[in-house]
Amino acid sequence: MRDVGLSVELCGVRLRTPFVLAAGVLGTTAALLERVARRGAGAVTAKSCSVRPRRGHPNPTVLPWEGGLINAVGLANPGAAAMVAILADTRRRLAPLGVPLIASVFAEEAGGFGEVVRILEEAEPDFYEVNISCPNVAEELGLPFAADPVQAARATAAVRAATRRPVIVKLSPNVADICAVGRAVVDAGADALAAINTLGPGMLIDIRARTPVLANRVGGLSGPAVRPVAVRCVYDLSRAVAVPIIGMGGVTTGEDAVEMIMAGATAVGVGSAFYQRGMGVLEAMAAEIRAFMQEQGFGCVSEMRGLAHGA
Amino acid sequence: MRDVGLSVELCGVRLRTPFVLAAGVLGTTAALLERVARRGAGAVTAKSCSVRPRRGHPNPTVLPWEGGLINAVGLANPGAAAMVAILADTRRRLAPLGVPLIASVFAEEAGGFGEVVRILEEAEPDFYEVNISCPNVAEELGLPFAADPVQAARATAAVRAATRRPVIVKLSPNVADICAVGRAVVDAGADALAAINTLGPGMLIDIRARTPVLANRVGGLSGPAVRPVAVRCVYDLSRAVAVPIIGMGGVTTGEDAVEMIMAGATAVGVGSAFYQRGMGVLEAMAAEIRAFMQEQGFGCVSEMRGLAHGA
Amino acid sequence: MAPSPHRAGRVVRVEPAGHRGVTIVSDIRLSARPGQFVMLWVPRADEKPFSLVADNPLTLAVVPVGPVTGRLQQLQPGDPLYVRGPLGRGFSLDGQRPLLVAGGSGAAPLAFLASRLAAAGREVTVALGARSAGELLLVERYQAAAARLWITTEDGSAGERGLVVSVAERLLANGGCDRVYACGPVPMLERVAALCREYGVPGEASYEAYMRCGIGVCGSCDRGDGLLVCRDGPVFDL
Amino acid sequence: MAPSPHRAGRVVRVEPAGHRGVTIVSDIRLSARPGQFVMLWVPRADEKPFSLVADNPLTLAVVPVGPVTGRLQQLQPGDPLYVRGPLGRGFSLDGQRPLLVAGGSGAAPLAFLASRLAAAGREVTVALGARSAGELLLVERYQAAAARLWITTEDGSAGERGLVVSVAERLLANGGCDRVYACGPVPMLERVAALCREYGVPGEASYEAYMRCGIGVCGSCDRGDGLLVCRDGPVFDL
Ligand SMILES: Cc1cc2nc3c(=O)[nH]c(=O)nc-3n(C[C@H](O)[C@H](O)[C@H](O)COP(=O)(O)OP(=O)(O)OC[C@H]3O[C@@H](n4cnc5c(N)ncnc54)[C@H](O)[C@@H]3O)c2cc1C
Ligand SMILES: Cc1cc2nc3c(=O)[nH]c(=O)nc-3n(C[C@H](O)[C@H](O)[C@H](O)COP(=O)(O)OP(=O)(O)OC[C@H]3O[C@@H](n4cnc5c(N)ncnc54)[C@H](O)[C@@H]3O)c2cc1C
Ligand SMILES: Cc1cc2nc3c(=O)[nH]c(=O)nc-3n(C[C@H](O)[C@H](O)[C@H](O)COP(=O)(O)O)c2cc1C
Ligand SMILES: Cc1cc2nc3c(=O)[nH]c(=O)nc-3n(C[C@H](O)[C@H](O)[C@H](O)COP(=O)(O)O)c2cc1C
Ligand code: FES
Ligand code: FES
Repeated sequence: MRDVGLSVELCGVRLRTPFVLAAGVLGTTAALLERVARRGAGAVTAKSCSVRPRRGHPNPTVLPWEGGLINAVGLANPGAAAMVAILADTRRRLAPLGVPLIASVFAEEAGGFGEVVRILEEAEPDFYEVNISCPNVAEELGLPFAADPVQAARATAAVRAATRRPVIVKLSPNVADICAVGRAVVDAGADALAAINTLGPGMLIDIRARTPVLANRVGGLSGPAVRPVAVRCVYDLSRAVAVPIIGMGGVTTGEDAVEMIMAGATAVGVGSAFYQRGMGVLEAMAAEIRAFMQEQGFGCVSEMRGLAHGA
Repeated sequence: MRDVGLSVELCGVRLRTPFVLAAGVLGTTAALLERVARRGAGAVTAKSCSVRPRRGHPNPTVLPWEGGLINAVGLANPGAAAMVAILADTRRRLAPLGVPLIASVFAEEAGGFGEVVRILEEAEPDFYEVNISCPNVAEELGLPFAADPVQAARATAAVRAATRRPVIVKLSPNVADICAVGRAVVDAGADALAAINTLGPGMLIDIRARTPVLANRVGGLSGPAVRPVAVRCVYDLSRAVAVPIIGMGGVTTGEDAVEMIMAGATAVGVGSAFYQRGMGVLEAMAAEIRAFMQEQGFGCVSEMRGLAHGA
Repeated sequence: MAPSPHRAGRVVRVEPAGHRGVTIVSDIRLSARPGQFVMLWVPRADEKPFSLVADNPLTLAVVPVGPVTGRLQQLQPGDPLYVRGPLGRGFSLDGQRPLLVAGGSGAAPLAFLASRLAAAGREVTVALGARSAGELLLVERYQAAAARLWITTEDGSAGERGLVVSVAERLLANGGCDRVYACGPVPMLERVAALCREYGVPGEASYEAYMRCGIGVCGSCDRGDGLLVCRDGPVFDL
Repeated sequence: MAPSPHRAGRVVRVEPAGHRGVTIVSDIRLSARPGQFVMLWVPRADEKPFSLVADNPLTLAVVPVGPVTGRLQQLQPGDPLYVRGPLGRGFSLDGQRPLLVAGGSGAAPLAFLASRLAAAGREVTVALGARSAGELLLVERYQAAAARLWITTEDGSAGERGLVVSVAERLLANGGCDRVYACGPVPMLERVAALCREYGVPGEASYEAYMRCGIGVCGSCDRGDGLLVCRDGPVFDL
């Protein structure tokens, strides 16, 4: 059998596997980020962080439902200063593994994105991911920046001005035209896109307690239920922009990852699948993707990229 | 045990059960509409129809996936003139059952909605439902009317001017702010809202065939995967507008229906659940809703309406 | 959690079926009842219903009538095949002394039934008809499974000249059959239904209708009485 | 396909547990391993982790330390209860001659383990400690399940004066125990771990950490070494 290679290149940085730990999942500590890196991640993303610490919403904040997860963590994070220490520690742990680190940043107004990046620069992350698409803080902050191309571009430009490192902008599926937002942030300097953040928002009501279950009432959906929407977003974006895309949303198996790649993704984000399949999920997916590539005669991941678009 | 009543009132019309057959599911012939009415529907909706016949998209047009269904039927219908005959036949069959008939209408531009309603008036349906939210004809027609409050209101006004019968407007979840659209169509004369039409759109790619599976490439999602989004839309709309709402999207069990009602729905649409549970689905759901009401001491469906909003 | 609803496989063998049709044997292993069908997907083209001639390995008999069947006609060993199913309600296996009445392309699902019934030790009688010798399908499969095989053609180019229903009537009149299974054009099915009533023998028939979803939601395949051919059928009691 | 992730039930009985705590017996029937926990939801307020004292019917022991535990304290028979679980990895049942070392509110999961092990016919030795008599929990349950029960309090208000770890050390030194199960504050667990190494006896301990999701995704409950208390634990090998 021909040996298959799983490595991919994202903005000139080599990832051992196409799997990227999605922001907000297990990315809270250096030890956890290292553990996920050792278990098969090509890159890991730390929890989104803002200039000041945020407590997030009261519990319940994350719940399983039949389609995956629903969450309204509310961007709990220790603030940028504390995050510098976590990121620096993580970088040290990841260096021997050859796994790059993505710092995810968030701010309450567009200009603030630059401020948090300027603080984090000290930790020298390999990438920044700009989270303009969290649907769980709408009550506090209104519609996410990603709902409006102009706002989205403004946040991107603020980050662009603050760093020379590659900038990934994370988009929301909860818009009528995701390509318009994608084009706007690429024009504003994004080196790559990540799609999608959580869908909805959605709501679960407990009919015996007669009340929404999440303390925040609504939360973003992730996991298998959102996969077809994520695949469509990646497919459409990859025609609309020329930058690489980290495709995510419901990817749970190696074949799901192939679907994302054929839709046009360069790398594949994995979050909720840690719930379904545990810490071994990326290793299992690597085996599945290899089996598929061998069955179909692919030698490397990039041969599959965008195939669903036809010749 | 206290006996529980399942009937509800929608715009002054009594429905024996809160269950409404969703548009586009099994609503193609009078015989099918009668059959669903006999099997427990409170009201039935005929397939969306346009002035001229439409062949719809080539197959595959409807596919099951793990979260429910994905479809891009493309509004196949025999045209308004042929629909008049189907609706009139259906009305005759439904009269002895006491099940009202909803005619669903669709047009390529806002003014056209009035034209199709004027043709259908001859069949005297009990309600009109205005389908401004089909996501499966975007390639042909661009974003649905429901993506824009102004367009949505224009389509509603056209129908309002063409009939004195109650008008339901069906909304799309694929917008950043569904309440803005809801308010606009109520201001334009809608007597009720239906929410939600299919989500997304989404895409399934067959990784061995290396191509999207639906002939239309993308299609709208329905079934269990969309339920939390539908519940959130109904919850938010019921605060934003004063008219009754037919809540739909993923309702599969009697307890799911209760969830919709507690979110604020007056009646509950059921579509994809016919796939999961077959022709007996509404009877099964009626038994489930009754069991819940008895367990919790509810005497009638309206006692549960909106309970999730608190006191 | 596979991205697609279709099972993928490959064509293993293509045999002629009558003058114009083909029997396609694949490497896809299903577990189905005779009378069930699959939706066969031709990527970037269309998806259409086909009865099973065998389930393991999946075998189809295709008569060319248009674009999709025309393309199936051209398949070569090794070509990919995509199917969704098995779908629908199949035949009962209740006939102890079954009579199978197959007209035209209705031969496909009854060939599957014949071999299942024979495997269960039943003595299978088959009346197989077509317009002409060239349109007779799956004759060898019936020969292998049937205890008695009666062939008719309307033009007399093979077997008895006449209609398959006439043979069925004769066999029913002779007695000895306790259940009739039929597949073919609707007028034929109606005549078989009348015979079943006349001779007091229970019958089942497989119907066709225009299908989209194949799973009982789109409403395309109403038989005319509100019954769905894809889900309530394609096999109905006569 | 239930709309909510929580199981709903009602409080059947509330018993005092020590001076300030309560044992809550519900009508919810779970099937769990000792050491597993549930997320208990107080609608419109919060959701927090609690160990099981028994699974069928679900029984919890709660010590008031803040808003949620304070409200649980007030529960009356008939009040509703909402739980998600059982979650996490529980204790093994491998100890043939087990020693259970419970400190403070660590008494809850080990009471469940004690009754499971006793039901399996094992001779259970328990060292149960607290700061004072009023903080001793579930004494009767331990009396019912344990072959030998050693009680310590730091102030000597009940049982022996001293630390539960000292008793554990004595028991290990005497031999006759082939597995240690521990639950209590982290410093206590560290001392028990050291004893296990010293005496060459395998040990398991249940840890606590701040939890949000309870299902291994949010990253709130890193034990400090990248292990998740909610999913890799709460029970870890010592
Ligand atoms: C339950 C069932 C089992 C079938 N089994 C077989 C079989 O074993 N072998 C076989 O050769 N054919 C079978 N058919 C018929 C087969 O589906 C059609 O021949 C095929 O769809 C024609 O497609 P086309 O593109 O070649 O021709 P088209 O030009 O698209 O159509 C030609 C004719 O085929 C029929 N047809 C077309 N589309 C459909 C559709 N979506 N659903 C049903 N009928 C359609 C119509 O009568 C139409 O006039 C079956 C049909 C059904 C409903
Ligand atoms: C696996 C596990 C099992 C537990 N079993 C029991 C039990 O059987 N009985 C019992 O009384 N308590 C148990 N606890 C502790 C219990 O979760 C806390 O007492 C409770 O969350 C306090 O909530 P509060 O609102 O009353 O107080 P708060 O004022 O919110 O907190 C008081 C203290 O409780 C702890 N705590 C608060 N929130 C959490 C949280 N989300 N996760 C973990 N700890 C928290 C912290 O130490 C905090 O300082 C367990 C904790 C864990 C992790
Ligand atoms: C519990 C949880 C917390 C999340 N927190 C963040 C976050 O802080 N920042 C962010 O950009 N995305 C966050 N996300 C979204 C994920 O990164 C990802 O975009 C989404 O979950 C879809 O991928 P999945 O289906 O693989 O989980 C979170 C998702 C979950 C489930
Ligand atoms: C196969 C199919 C066809 C549909 N056709 C229509 C339609 O013609 N008009 C319309 O308003 N909605 C149509 N819908 C949307 C449904 O009416 C409903 O809004 C949606 O499916 C969500 O409900 P469900 O999850 O119960 O199916 C269709 C849905 C399906 C699955
Ligand atoms: S083909 Fe769709 S209902 Fe039968
Ligand atoms: S509580 Fe969320 S990972 Fe453990």
